[in-house]
Amino acid sequence: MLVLNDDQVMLQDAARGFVSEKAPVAALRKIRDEKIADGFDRGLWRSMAEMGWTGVLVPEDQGGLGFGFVGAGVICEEMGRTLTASPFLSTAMMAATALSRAGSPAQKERWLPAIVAGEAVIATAVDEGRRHDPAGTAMRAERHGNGFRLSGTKAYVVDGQAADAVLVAARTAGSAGETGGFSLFLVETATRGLSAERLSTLDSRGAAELTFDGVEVTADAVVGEVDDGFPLLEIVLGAGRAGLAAELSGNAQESFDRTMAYLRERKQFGRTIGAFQALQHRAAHLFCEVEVARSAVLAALQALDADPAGASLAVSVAKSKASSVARLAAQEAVQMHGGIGMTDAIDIGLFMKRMQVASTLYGDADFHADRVARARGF
Amino acid sequence: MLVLNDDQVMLQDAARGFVSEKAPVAALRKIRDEKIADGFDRGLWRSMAEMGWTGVLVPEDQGGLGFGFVGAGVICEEMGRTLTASPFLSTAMMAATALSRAGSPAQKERWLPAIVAGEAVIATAVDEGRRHDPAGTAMRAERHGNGFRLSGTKAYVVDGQAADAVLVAARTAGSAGETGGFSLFLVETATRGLSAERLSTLDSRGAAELTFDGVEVTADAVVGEVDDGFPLLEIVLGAGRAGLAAELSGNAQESFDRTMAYLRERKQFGRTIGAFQALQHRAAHLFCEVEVARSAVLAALQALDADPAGASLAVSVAKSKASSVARLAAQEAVQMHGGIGMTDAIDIGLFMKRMQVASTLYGDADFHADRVARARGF
Amino acid sequence: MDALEAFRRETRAWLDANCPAEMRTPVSGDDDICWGGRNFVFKSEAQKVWLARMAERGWTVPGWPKAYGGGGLSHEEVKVLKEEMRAIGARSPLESFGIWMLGPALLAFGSEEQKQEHLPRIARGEIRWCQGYSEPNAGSDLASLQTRAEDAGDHFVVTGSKIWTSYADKADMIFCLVRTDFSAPKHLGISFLLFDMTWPGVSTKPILLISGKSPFCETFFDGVKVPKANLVGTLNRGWDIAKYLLTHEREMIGGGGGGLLGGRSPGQVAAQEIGTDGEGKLADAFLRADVARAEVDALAFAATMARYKDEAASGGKGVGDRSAVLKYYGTELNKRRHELLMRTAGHEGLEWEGARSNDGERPRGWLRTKANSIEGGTSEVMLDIVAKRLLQLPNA
Amino acid sequence: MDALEAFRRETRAWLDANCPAEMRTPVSGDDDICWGGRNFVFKSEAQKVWLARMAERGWTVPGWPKAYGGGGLSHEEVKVLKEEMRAIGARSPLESFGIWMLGPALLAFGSEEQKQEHLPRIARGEIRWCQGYSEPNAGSDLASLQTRAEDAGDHFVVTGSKIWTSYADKADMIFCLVRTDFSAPKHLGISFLLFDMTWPGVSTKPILLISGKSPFCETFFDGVKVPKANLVGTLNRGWDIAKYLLTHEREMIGGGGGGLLGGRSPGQVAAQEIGTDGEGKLADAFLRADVARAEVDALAFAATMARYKDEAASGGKGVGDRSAVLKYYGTELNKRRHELLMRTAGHEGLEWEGARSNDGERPRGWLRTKANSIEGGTSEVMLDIVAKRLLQLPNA
Repeated sequence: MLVLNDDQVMLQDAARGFVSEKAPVAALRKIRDEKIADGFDRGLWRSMAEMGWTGVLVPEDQGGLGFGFVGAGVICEEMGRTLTASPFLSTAMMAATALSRAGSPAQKERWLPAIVAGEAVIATAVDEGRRHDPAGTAMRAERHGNGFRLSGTKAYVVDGQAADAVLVAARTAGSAGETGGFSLFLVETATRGLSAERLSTLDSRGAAELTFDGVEVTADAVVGEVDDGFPLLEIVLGAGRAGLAAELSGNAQESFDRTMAYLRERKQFGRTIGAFQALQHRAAHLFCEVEVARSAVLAALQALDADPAGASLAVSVAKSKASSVARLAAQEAVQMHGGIGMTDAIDIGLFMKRMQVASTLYGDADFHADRVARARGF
Repeated sequence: MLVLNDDQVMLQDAARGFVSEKAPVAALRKIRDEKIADGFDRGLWRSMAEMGWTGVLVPEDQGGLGFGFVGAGVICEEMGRTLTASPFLSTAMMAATALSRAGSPAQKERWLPAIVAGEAVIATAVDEGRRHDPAGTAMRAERHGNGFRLSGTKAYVVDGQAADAVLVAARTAGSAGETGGFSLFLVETATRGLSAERLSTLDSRGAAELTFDGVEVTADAVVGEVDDGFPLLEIVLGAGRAGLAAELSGNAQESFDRTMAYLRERKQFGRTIGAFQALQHRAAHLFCEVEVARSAVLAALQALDADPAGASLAVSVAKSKASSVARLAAQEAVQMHGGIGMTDAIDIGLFMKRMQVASTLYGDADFHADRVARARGF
Repeated sequence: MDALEAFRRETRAWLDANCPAEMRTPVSGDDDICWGGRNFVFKSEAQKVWLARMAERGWTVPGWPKAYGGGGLSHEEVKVLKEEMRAIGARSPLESFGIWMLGPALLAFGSEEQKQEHLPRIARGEIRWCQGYSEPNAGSDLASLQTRAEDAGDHFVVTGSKIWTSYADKADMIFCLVRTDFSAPKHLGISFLLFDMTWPGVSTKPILLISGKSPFCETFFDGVKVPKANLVGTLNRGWDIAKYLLTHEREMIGGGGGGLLGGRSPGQVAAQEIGTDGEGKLADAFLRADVARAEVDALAFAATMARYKDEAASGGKGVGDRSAVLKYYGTELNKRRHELLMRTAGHEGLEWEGARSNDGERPRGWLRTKANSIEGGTSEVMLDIVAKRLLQLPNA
Repeated sequence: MDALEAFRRETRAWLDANCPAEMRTPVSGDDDICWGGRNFVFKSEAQKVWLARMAERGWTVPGWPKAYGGGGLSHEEVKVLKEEMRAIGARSPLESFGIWMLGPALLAFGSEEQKQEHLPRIARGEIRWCQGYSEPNAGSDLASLQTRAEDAGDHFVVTGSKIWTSYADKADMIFCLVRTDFSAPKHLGISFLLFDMTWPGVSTKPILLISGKSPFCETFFDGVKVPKANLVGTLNRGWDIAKYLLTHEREMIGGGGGGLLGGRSPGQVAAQEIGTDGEGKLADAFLRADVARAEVDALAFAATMARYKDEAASGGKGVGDRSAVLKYYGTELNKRRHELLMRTAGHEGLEWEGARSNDGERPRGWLRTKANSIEGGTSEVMLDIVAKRLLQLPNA
C-alpha cells in the first residue's frame, strides 16, 4: 500500500509540529547570519535525539527505534519544509545504515549509542570532483603493516566540517571507474593527517573538503568487506539519496504552498493574481508534478524498507524526479512572487538555494535518469 | 542585412499568389485521394517551370535565374504554407546545386536545360537505414572496367518514385562511418538493375526505396571527384536541409496563423477561446518560437548564398530550430483546435503529417543540434 | 485459510476448467474483442462459450449486485478474480460502454425498473451501448449542448446531433444528454435519456481522423420519439449524472494507465530498434537523454496511480477531483511516449500503408494519441479543475 | 572614398591617438565602469582623461544633437564609431541611466530649457541619474503607483516610496513617476518629475538580494519639495513617457543581447570544465544534449535580434512591440544558460564565499538571472503584450 501507516502518520504529525516550533526557516537564517561553523544547531540536534529521530534507522535491539526508511523519509520531508539544518542525513541515515548493517561489534558499540544519543556526527566522504561519481573514486588506501594508509582528497563532504568521524570510500584495489576494489573506513576526524577545510555554501549549512595525507588506520577501521565495499556504499548512498529526495519533496511542497498563498493574496491590475488563468495553469501543472514526485519518494522509501540492496531503481526514480520538480517549483516560486521573490527579505530564495544543493548531492536529476535507463535496459 | 531585398520580396509575393491559386491544400488532398503515383502534379510542376522556379538555383549563364538560396527558400516557405507537393526540393534545389557546381559539361548540357524546363525530375539517394546518416553510407561502387558497378539499397528516396535520374552516394573506398571514399553518381532510373519500390507515406507525397542490383555505369556518371565526394554531398544536403527548414518555417507559420484565426472565432464557456489567458500565453510563446525559427532560416539561406561550403553551422541551426518549432506549432494547433483538429475534415492534421516528414528528412532536430555542438567545439 | 484465499483457490480452479485455451491467448487487435450486442458476430465458438460461462456467474461485471446480473463480489474479490485471470492470460469476456459507463450511472441514478431492464442485458452482452455526450459546437463546454428533447406528453421528441459517439454505427442503444429546458441556466436544463439506435430518425456517419479510420461517429437525431420512461434520474438534472460519469471516465483514462503506459517503454523500444553501444546504452545519445527522462516520469506516474488508488481504498473515498491530475498527466505522458517512438522510427515511421509498416501502425498510433489530451476533457479543462477545485485559486 | 569611409579613417586615427592604453583593456567588474556624477571617484587618471576627451567630442552620446552636448552623428556614423571602438577594445567612456533612459525621454518630451539644463551635464558625466519607477505594491502593474505629488502652488510635495531604484544611493538626481491626480483613471493621473537626491526628505536603503549585495535600493520620499519647472511633459500625462521608456528599455535588455549572450556558451564552458571524449564531444552525454539545444536556440535568437534590428533600420520604424519578443526570449534563454552553467559546475557551484569560487560567482550569477524575467517587465507581461498587441487576441 502506497500510503503511510498509522505510526508513520503520527511520526509525520510529530515531526511537523517539532520543526515548525523548534526549527522554522528563521533558525536557518540565524545559522547563516551568526556564521555558526557547524552549519547546524547542536542544541536542536540534541532535541532531535530526545525525539528519538537519531535512532530512526537503528534497529531496536541496538538501542534505536527501527522506524525504517519511510519513517526517516517522513522526517526529511518535514525538515525540507522548514529548511531545517541538522546532521540527520549524514548521521542518522547514512552512517546509521552503514554501521547497523555492516559495522563490527566494536564499531557498533562505540558509535551507535553515540549516534542515538545525538552525541556523534558522522559524515560520509565519497566524491572527489565536481560531479557525483562513486565509481570514479581514486583515493587509495594502501596496506601498511596490519592496517592501511589513506591518501587523497574528498570534495564537498556533507557535515564534514562538524563530524567526529568520517566514513570514507577508498580503493584498496582496482582503479577509477571500476566498482571492484572498494573498501569503506570509519576514521575519526582527530586522526593525524586528516584535515578539513570548511566550505561556505549556498545553503548556509557548510560542508568540508577533507584531505587525507597518509592517514594511518588499523584494520579495525574497515566497515564491511575489504575490496568489496561497493555494494555497501551503494546502500549507504541509497539512504542518502532517498533522504534528499524526501527533503526535496518537502522543499517543493513548501515553496509551492507559499506561492499558492501569495497567488491568493497578491493583487495586480485590479485582481488577485491567482485569478489569472496563465498562472493557474502553471500552478496546476506544478501541482501535478509535485504530486508525482511525492509518490516516487514514497515508493522509494518503501522499496528501501523492503530490500535496500534491490531499491536502486526506485531510489533513482525518486531522486531524479524530486530534484527536477523541486527545481521547477523553486523557479516558479521566484517568478510568481516577482521582485519580492528576488529579495533576501522573504524565504523563497532560501528554498531555491537549498534545492540546488540537495538536488546536486549524491547525483543530480540526470545522473539518476541515466541509472534508471541502465536499470531498464537502455 | 537579415532582410529580404526588393527582388526577393517580389518573388515572395509572386510565390504566395501562385501557390494559393494553383496549389492550395486541396491540391494535396487530390493527390492523396486520387492516389497519384508521382506524389505531385506534373502539370503544376510545368507551371512552376514557367514561373522560372525550376531554374532558381541554376546560374544565368546555364539558362537559370540564379536567384540563389534566399530565393529558393522563399519559394519553399510559401510552398510550406499550402503543403504544395512538387519535386522542387529534390530537383530544383539539390540536383541543380550538384550539377551546376560539379557536373561535367556533358552532364550540365544533358540535365540542366531539362531541369529548367520542368522536364526532368532528379532525386538524391543517400540514406540506407531509418536514421539520416550520410557518413554511414555502406553502398559500394566497385570499379568495373572503365566504369563502376553499384550494389545496395537506398531508403526513403524523396521523389525516387517519379525520378528520371538519381544522384546516388556510394563508396568507392573506405567503410561506413568514414567521410573519405565517397563518390556521387548520376544514374538514370531506367538503367538495368535499378528498381524502385514506391512507398506510401504520411504526407501523401510518396518516396521510394531504391535497390541497386549490380547497376553498371560508366565513368561519365560520376559527379565531382571520385573518392572525395563527401564535401559535395554535404553541399547538396545543405541545400536540401535549408529548403526543408524554410518549408518547415512556412508550415509552422501557416498552422500558427490558422490556429490564431480559430482562437479569434471559436466560442466556449461563453467567450472566444482566444480570450483565455492560458491559451494567449501559449500562443505568444509559440509566436516567439516561430519568429526565432524564421530568423534562423533566413540566416542559413544567406550563409549558403555567401559560401555553400561554409554554411553548415547556420544550416544546422536552421534545420534543428525549424524542425522543433514546426513540431510545437503542429502540436499546439491540434490541441487548440480540439476535437475538430483531430479530424481529416480540416487541414491541421495535414500540416502535422508533413511536418513529421520534413523534420525527419536529412537530419532531425537532434541530428542538427549535435552538428551545432560539434561545430561549436563541444 | 481465510475466506479470500478460499475464494482465490476456487476461482483459480473454475477458471482453469472453464476458460477455453483460445481465450488465454493475447488479443491481437480490436477484432478480437468481444463487444456483444444484437448484431455481434462471434469470432469463434470459444469466444462465445467464454462469454456465456462468465456471464452465467455474473463475472462479466463481477462487482455488480447479483440481482442485476453481476457477480456480487467484494472489492477484494474482484481484485483476486482479475489477478487470477491475468495469471492465466485470460481475455476479458466482454467489453462495453454499458459496463464502463451506463451500468455505474444506472446503479447510482436509475430507477428499479431501469436497473432490472438494462443491467442484466449489459452483463450478458445482449445490448451494446454507445454514449451521446459531445456536440460539434459544445466541445469542452459540454454543458452548452443543444440537442433538444421536446416534451410531447408521454414521450420526448429528440432533435440534434452528437459527435464522437464511439461505435455508434455498431451500437444497439444510446445513453444521451439532451436539453429539456432552454430557459434555465445551461447546467440545469439537461436530461439523461436512453433510446434505441434503430428507432426512426436516428442515423450515423463515421468520422475519419487524421490517423485514419476510427470508431467515432457523428450521430443525428431527427424527431426521434423517446418514451418518458426512458428518462434516467430527474428531469433537467442530467448534468449530475454527466458529471458523475465524467469523473468516472477520467479515473479510467488516467488510472487505467495500464493501457496508456503498458508494454515496453520508449527507451526499451529504442534500444531494441536502434541498438546499444558496448556499455549497453542506447546508441543515440540525444534520444537516450529524453527516453531516460520519460522513463523516470512514467515510473513516478505509475507510483502516483498506485498511491491514489491505495489512498482511495484506505480512505474510503474515491479519487475525486484528483482524477484530473491522472487524466492530465497520463495523457500528456502518452503523447510524449509516442513522440519518442516516432523519433526512434525515423524514416520507418513515415510509411503510411503497406505490409512492412503494418499499414503505418506507428505514425497512426502517434497521430491518434494527439486526441488523448482532448477526449474525455481537454488538458486545459483538467488544469482548470486542478486550479479551481484542488488549489482553490480564485475565479477571474 | 565615400563620406562614411572617410569618417571611419578619421575616427580610427582619433581613437588611436586619444584612447589611453589602459582604457583598451577589458573591464573586469562593476568597479571599472565610469558612472560619472558629483561624487564619482575616478579609478585612474586614464579613466578621467578618456571621459574628458570623448565628452569634448560629444562621443559619450554620439547620436545626440551637438546642441545638447552630443556628437551629432548619423545612425551609420554611430555604428562606425562603435565598430572602431570595439576593434581596439576601447572601453565605454561613460555609462549612465541618464544616457540610456532620461536623455531619450527628454529629447522626446522635455522642454527646451530642460534639454539645455540636463543633457549636456549627462553627456559630460557630471550628473548621475537614477530611475524612480517601481513601487512595492505596484509591481508589474506599474500604473497603479501610489507615490503622491501634491500641488503646493509653485512646487509639488512628493511623498511615497520607490523600489528597485538602481544605484539610488550613488545617484545625484532621480527621474520619477508620481501620482498627481488620484481621481483620474490610473494611467491618466501620473506625472514625470526630476529632482535632486540631496534635497530634504529623500533617503535610500540598499536591497539585499538572494544573490547577495545589489545596486538596488528602496528610496523614500517624505515631503520632498519639487519646483514645478521640474515637471517633464504635460501634467498627468507622465504615463506616455513611461511607456516610451519601457519599450526603449525592453529593446535594450532584449536587443542589447551582447550582454545576455556574450562570452562563451554553456556548451563551451562545459567542454572546458568537464572535458571531452575522444571524438571531441562533451563527456557528459545528458548535459551535452541540453547545451546543444541551448546553443541552437541562442544562435537562432541572435539571428532574430539581428533581423529585427535590420528590419527596423530598413523599414525606418523601431522594433516597437516586438521588443517584447526579444525581452521575453532573451531573458528566458539567459536563465536557461545559467541553469546549464550550474549543472556544469556540480559541487563547485555550491560554494558561496571564498577565493577559489571567487566568492560564489557562479551561483550568485545564476540566482541573479532569476530577476531577468521580472525586471523591466515580467515574462508574463511580455506574453500579454505579444498576445494582445502582436497577435490581436481578444480581451477576456
